[in-house]
Amino acid sequence: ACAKDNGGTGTGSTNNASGGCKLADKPAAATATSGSTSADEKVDGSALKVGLAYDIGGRGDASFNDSAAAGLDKAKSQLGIKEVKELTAAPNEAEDAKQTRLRQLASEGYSPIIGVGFAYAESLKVVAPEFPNVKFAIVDGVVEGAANVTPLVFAEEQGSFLAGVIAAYQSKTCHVGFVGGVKIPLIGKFDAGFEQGAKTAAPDIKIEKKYLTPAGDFTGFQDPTKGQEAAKGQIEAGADVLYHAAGASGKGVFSAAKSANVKAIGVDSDQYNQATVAESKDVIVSSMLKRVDVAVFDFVKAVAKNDLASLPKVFDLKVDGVGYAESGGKIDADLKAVLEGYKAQIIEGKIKVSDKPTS
Amino acid sequence: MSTSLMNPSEAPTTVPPPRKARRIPGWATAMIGVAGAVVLLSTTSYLTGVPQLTSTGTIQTAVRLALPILLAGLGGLWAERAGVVNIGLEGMMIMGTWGAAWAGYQWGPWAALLAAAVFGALGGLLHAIATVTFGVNHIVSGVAINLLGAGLTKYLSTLIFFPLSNNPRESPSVPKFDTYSAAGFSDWLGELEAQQRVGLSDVAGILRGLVTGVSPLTMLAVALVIGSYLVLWKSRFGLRLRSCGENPVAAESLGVNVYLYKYIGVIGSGALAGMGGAALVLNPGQPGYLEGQTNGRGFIGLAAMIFGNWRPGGLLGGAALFGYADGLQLRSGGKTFLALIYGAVLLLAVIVIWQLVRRRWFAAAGGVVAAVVLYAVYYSVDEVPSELTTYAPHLVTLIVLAVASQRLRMPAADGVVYRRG
Amino acid sequence: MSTSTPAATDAGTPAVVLSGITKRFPGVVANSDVHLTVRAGEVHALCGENGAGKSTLMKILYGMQQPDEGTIEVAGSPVRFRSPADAIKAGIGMVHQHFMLADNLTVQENVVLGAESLHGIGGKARKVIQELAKSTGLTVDPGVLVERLGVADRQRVEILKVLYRGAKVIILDEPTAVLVPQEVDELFTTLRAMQAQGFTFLFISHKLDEVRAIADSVTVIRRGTTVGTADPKAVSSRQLAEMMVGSELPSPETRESTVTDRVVLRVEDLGLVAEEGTRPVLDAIDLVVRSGEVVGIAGVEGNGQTELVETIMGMRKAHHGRVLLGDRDLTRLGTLARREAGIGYIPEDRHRQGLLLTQPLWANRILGYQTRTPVSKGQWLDLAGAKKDTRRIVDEFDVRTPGIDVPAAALSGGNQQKLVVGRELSGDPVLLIASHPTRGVDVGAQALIWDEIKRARARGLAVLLISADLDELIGLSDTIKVMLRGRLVADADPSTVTPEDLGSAMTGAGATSPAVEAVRGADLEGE
Amino acid sequence: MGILRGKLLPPALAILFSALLCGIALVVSGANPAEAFGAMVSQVGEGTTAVDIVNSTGTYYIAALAVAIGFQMNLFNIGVEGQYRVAAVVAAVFGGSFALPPGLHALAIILVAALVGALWAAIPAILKVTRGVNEVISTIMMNGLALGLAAYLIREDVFGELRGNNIRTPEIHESGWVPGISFGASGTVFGLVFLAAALGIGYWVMMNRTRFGFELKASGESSTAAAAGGVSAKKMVLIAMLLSGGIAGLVSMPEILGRDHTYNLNFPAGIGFSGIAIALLGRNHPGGIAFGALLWAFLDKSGLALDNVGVPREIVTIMQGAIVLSVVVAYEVVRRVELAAEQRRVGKELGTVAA
Ligand SMILES: Nc1ncnc2c1ncn2[C@@H]1O[C@H](COP(=O)(O)OP(=O)(O)OP(=O)(O)O)[C@@H](O)[C@H]1O
Ligand SMILES: Nc1ncnc2c1ncn2[C@@H]1O[C@H](COP(=O)(O)OP(=O)(O)OP(=O)(O)O)[C@@H](O)[C@H]1O
Ligand SMILES: [Mg+2]
Ligand SMILES: [Mg+2]
Repeated sequence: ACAKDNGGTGTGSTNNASGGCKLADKPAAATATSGSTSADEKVDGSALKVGLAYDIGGRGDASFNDSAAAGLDKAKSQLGIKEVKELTAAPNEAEDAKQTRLRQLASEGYSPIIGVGFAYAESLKVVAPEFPNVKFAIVDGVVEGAANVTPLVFAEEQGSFLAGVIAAYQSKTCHVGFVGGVKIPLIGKFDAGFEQGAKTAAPDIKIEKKYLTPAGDFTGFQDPTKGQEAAKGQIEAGADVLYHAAGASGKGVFSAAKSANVKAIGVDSDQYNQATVAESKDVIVSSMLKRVDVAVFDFVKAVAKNDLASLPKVFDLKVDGVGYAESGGKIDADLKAVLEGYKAQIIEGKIKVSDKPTS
Repeated sequence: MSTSLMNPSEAPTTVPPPRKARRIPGWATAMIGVAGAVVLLSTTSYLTGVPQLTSTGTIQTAVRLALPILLAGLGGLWAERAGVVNIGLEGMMIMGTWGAAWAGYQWGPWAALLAAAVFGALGGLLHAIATVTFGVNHIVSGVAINLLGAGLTKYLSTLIFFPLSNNPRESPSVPKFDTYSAAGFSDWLGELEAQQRVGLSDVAGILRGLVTGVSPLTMLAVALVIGSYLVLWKSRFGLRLRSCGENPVAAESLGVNVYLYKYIGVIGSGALAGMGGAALVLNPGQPGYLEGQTNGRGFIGLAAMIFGNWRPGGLLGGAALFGYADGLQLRSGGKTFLALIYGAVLLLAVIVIWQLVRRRWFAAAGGVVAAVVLYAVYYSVDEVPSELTTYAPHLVTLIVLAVASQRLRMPAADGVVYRRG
Repeated sequence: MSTSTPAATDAGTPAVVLSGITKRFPGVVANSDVHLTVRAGEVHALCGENGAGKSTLMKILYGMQQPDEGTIEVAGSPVRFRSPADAIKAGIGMVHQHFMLADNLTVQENVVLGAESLHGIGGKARKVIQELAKSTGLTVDPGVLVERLGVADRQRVEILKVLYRGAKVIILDEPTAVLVPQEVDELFTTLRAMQAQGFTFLFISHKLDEVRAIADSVTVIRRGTTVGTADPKAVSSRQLAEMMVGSELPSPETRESTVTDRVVLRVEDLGLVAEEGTRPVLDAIDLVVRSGEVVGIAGVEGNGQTELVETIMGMRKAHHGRVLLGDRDLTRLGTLARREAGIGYIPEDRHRQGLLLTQPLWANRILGYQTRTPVSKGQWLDLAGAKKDTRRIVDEFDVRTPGIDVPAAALSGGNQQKLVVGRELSGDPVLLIASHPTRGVDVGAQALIWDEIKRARARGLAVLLISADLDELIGLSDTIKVMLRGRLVADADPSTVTPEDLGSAMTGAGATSPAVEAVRGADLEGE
Repeated sequence: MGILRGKLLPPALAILFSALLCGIALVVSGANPAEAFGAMVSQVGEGTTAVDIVNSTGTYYIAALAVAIGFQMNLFNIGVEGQYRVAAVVAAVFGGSFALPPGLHALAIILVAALVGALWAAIPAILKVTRGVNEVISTIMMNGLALGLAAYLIREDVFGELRGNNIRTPEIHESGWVPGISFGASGTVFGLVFLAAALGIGYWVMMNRTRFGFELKASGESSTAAAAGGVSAKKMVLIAMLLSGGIAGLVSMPEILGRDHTYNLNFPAGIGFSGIAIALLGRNHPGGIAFGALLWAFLDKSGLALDNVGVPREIVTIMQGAIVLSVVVAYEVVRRVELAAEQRRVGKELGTVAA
């Protein structure tokens, strides 16, 4: 007879067999070194006109564009900025469309202007010199030889390292998985950090890896179906904690984790609280945070203070540019201590996290 | 593009090819083919030690991935059997995804399915108006519909979904169908699969994949394949519809309203493609509508239909092959792909022996060379680069077509603009 | 048989009355004020030259086209047919001049299509078809695909379609055009038997002897209007012909022989296989055409004539054998090279093979001659040259056209054919391959084309003529060869042979006349 | 004026109709169409938009020509998309691996691109003529494979190099760059836009004045008539597909040699599909295609201005689809009317139209 399936009794139920990883020695507990970059000084930015050029997806993508938007919103409310303008890139658009977007903002008198996404690097290289008095910034990218472009880059590998540690501690099968959206260098940093973190915490751990599409085919960030199937494959191979860096495809990863009753780690923002994946929220144990909002806010503030030099070179663990989310309460005090311990070691430089995946 | 001037009813000027009567009926050939594929896969799986080739999970993945392609392909079938080439499947599918999300988040999955069919059918209607009433070149109209479908849904999403989901490219999440399993049978198969017995476990794995976690949509799609066969080949309506694709002038002369049947075929085509879109939206992994989520599956559906020789059974095979190859590469990547190469070597070996029996020395030699090359690849490489395995389904489709294309036969008046009188 | 007894309807009520029918197409008035009365139970013949408007009139009666003016009455009551379905309901059936069959559907599917409500599409329909098939002489299984049937069987399927729908009035549009005389006789036997059962026939033909043999009355149409109705027994063929054309009939007769002994075309042991492992389409063809000679090939359509021509032209690749033009071996050359070597080619289907319909006339002049003056220079086209030479053809061959820039599709069939003939005689050919050179063209054009072929032959041109029109074949040819199942099975002497003799040989019924001489080793009785 | 009516009226009507359609859509969604269209038109004068339109027209034009060559003989080359991508990667790798004298280097890169495009197109062409594989499917599949191959070639361990978060082929040496025409702050027109124009002229000459063009057209109009006229359909398929692929290979040359000097992850996708629509819009005629490409580029670039007035930019895609569809419907209607008129004229002149 045909029986209705109720979620959570899939292949996952067999995974509880073994008792987890043999863990490496826990790091020494950290002394509280909270990155106190934001001492509450009053800065007035009401004279600034801030322009934001988003990458594909724009405001509302529940991912890093949204994170940038959050930074902007914070700047609006805290720095008193009145005039902002936000423009968004279209999928598959030509290079000159990005240039036009930037130029449009610059010639309308916006400054600072932030290009969200490394895709703006080439365009800024052209446009920034045309407007030497405008202050530009680029998220996730570096523009060589343009003095008026501030790079806002992140140490995704450091945050991912902690995600790897979480995965290793949460796995019962000592087997975890990583699903990358598109095989580009940026996603490689997540991959590399995750692997190093997991291996550091549990040297014997097994790691599954899958990129949905190769470099140049950006549909890998847009295909939850593929994300789901790749995740299911990893779960069937034995992985019971999955970390994704796959944009919208990550929703498929969560759903696969949910139906097999295994755990998942989100990316970029605190996905536990994200409306679009609310159905799967109970399997999301944490998220690797990439604080684009912090970077955007700090940059705008620095411009307002006219003190760009104060910005960090890299938004890393030290400045809370990356981190991990604790919503949902799946990270207990023990694990938190461990994570803080590793975090301290990374900040102190005792652990150097590689940004290139091994394979 | 002046084919419309040709008279398809021209008396035949060549000797009718005196073909041998077909001794084996189509369904039997299909069964033999399926059995052969199973044997090949289980042998490969045994020899290479890669159980994923026939695991339950792989088969389930294949089913899920094949579903939208299958439905789009069925859409293609209905249009082309009525004589209208439908390259606009992708656009109709996109319309379907939007419709499914729009109705789905409000009224649930069945409404989603219905709305997807309606939205797809609207695309079909437009295609029918252009191609049947105005006699526009079918390809031109299809390309335009792909553009329109993409533009319209983007525009509508910005208007309607943005306020709800805060994202102009995404809908709120849509409730999904429950899935069903043949409870006892499935568990028994599971035990069998776990015993790792050669052959038996493979068959069990495949069967289990087919009867476990089945969504009503999958059942519906299978029913639609069978239904399409029955309707198109065993009913009066189907006979009339197919006659419009074979010789519309003759059909009209017998009182068949060719325009009407073409309209029905193309609108039905759109509805099926729209349901293919719904299959994407209602896939458990999908939150709902997502811009760009069809990702060329409409085109793949068209390919599956041509692959399947404009027949529902063949199209099922084409969609299954694509879904299987895609699922395999997604789930297990390069190593499994190597196992497939090994399987290809085995297949070639069988073909070579067959050619030798038939004394086709040249073909046999070609087979040997290909087998040796593939084996060399298998032997020398540890893992195929993921850049290349991602498109394994495309490669497999291309190769199979290169081998089998000459047996394909499309409806005689397919793509020919028909004008009454 | 001469006294028809209307059985079905009341005596005196005509089965069909067409009055004042007018139908205009852009540029042509196909029918203009046509009046036609068909008595119930008779065989009513409709005669007229090509393009007279016969088919159009019948399509109107069958609901496929709507008249611009005029009325139709069936069995005494006025009707308006919006589609064939209406006509079928009124008991009218039509067998079309061009077969209306879907090759990829079975016989049964073709028959029941559109009439499924009668007996469904399954076993019951099958039984009915088998029952009816007997009366038409069709013996094949209803489950086979139509593409496997020969011409005569296809015709039977067409009649079967009409019978299946229970038509009482049956239109036969040139049913004999593709049949050999023996098959025509069989058809007539069938018709008479059916007439006795009360069927009424409208029978279209150009062939006056056939009309006189089968019809109870005949109506002649000329240039779209009815010239008059006559009793075919009471008028002579000659009178009929004059009614049709308005003047005396032209004849393809050639007077004196111009045959020389210089061999132009030599075909040796030519063979062609369509599909691996099947019976050859062409088998051991040996053929010689000399300068100044017309060699005619007779054969029922589908016996390999098309393939023979296309193989000689290089459009199909011979399996074995050689083709020589003069001393030159053409076997390995492509079509273009063979044309350059001096072959002119009038293809059997001018629309499909002879013309680029949407292109202007001058572009059609280039087709097949794109490598030669005056239409090209090396890799470049010579548009001025092409236009000039097209004007010459238009003048010399009396192509009626407003100019050379109109698309070929705008011309009538006869004028299109004159353009093709003119083109193919322009490149100084030594050999002309003419497939059905006057098929479907009107009498005037026909006479002109015959004249041109005769003139060229007198200049020493070798001609290979394929035609289904046995009168044309006998009239023009110096030698006739009969083709059957891909082989040349018999020779005939055009000065003595009759169409009936040829017909026997073409169907493999055996050589019954001394004028037809079986080729050595050939088995006329068939396989 | 016959030409005017037959060839220019339909597209004009179609554009008007599409604008009307989109205007209605805008009104329904509460936007002001006049403002939207006004913003689009005035955008042309802003910044580098005018120059961008010209550059983009050139790129689209090449893509559409590639498609049109196939269409001339009823070949449907969906594979332009893959052909230009593969050609771009290989040409960029080739150009970046050594330096040649200026001019020569650029020429060599362009030739390599054309060659690679042609080779990539050769696969479906050969499959079609030898195995009868429908080119629609095979080119769709080849597009997928092209993405894979391109991704493989720019792997760091193959030919690629890392630049920040981007990955790209080694930069082409300056000798391989093609300088453009600078308009100062208004941007720089790519030098290779002239290549596009030259290709258009070459295409016109080929189609209208050469034997090959005639054979191509004949084969497309009626393969049976062409065969009887000595044109081998298989040969034409092969050549047309190679030519189409060769031209497709040039699609990204203006951008790569004129601006980017490398193939990187930002490589634009979808130009091949736009090319199909543009070729259809221009009815395979070089003049028509130029017009279509210009229109397409205008809609694309000016569409950026819609963001400024708060109108969803997607309205532009709707407009593009609507234009293609209504253009062909308009042409079809006009064609029928004209054919009937032509037949009537012929009939009248010959006097066959009796009273
Ligand atoms: N659909 C059409 N459109 C335009 N002209 C047509 C159409 N059908 C027929 N005609 C023209 O009408 C005239 C009569 O054609 P019809 O087919 O009735 O002649 P017919 O007497 O049957 O000739 P045939 O002996 O060749 O069969 C011809 O000049 C033909 O070209
Ligand atoms: N779709 C179109 N849009 C705009 N202009 C067009 C279009 N089609 C043609 N034209 C222009 O109309 C004029 C005449 O075109 P026409 O097609 O008659 O040229 P042609 O020399 O006959 O070329 P071809 O034989 O290739 O069609 C040309 O100047 C052309 O640029
Ligand atoms: Mg007729
Ligand atoms: Mg023209």
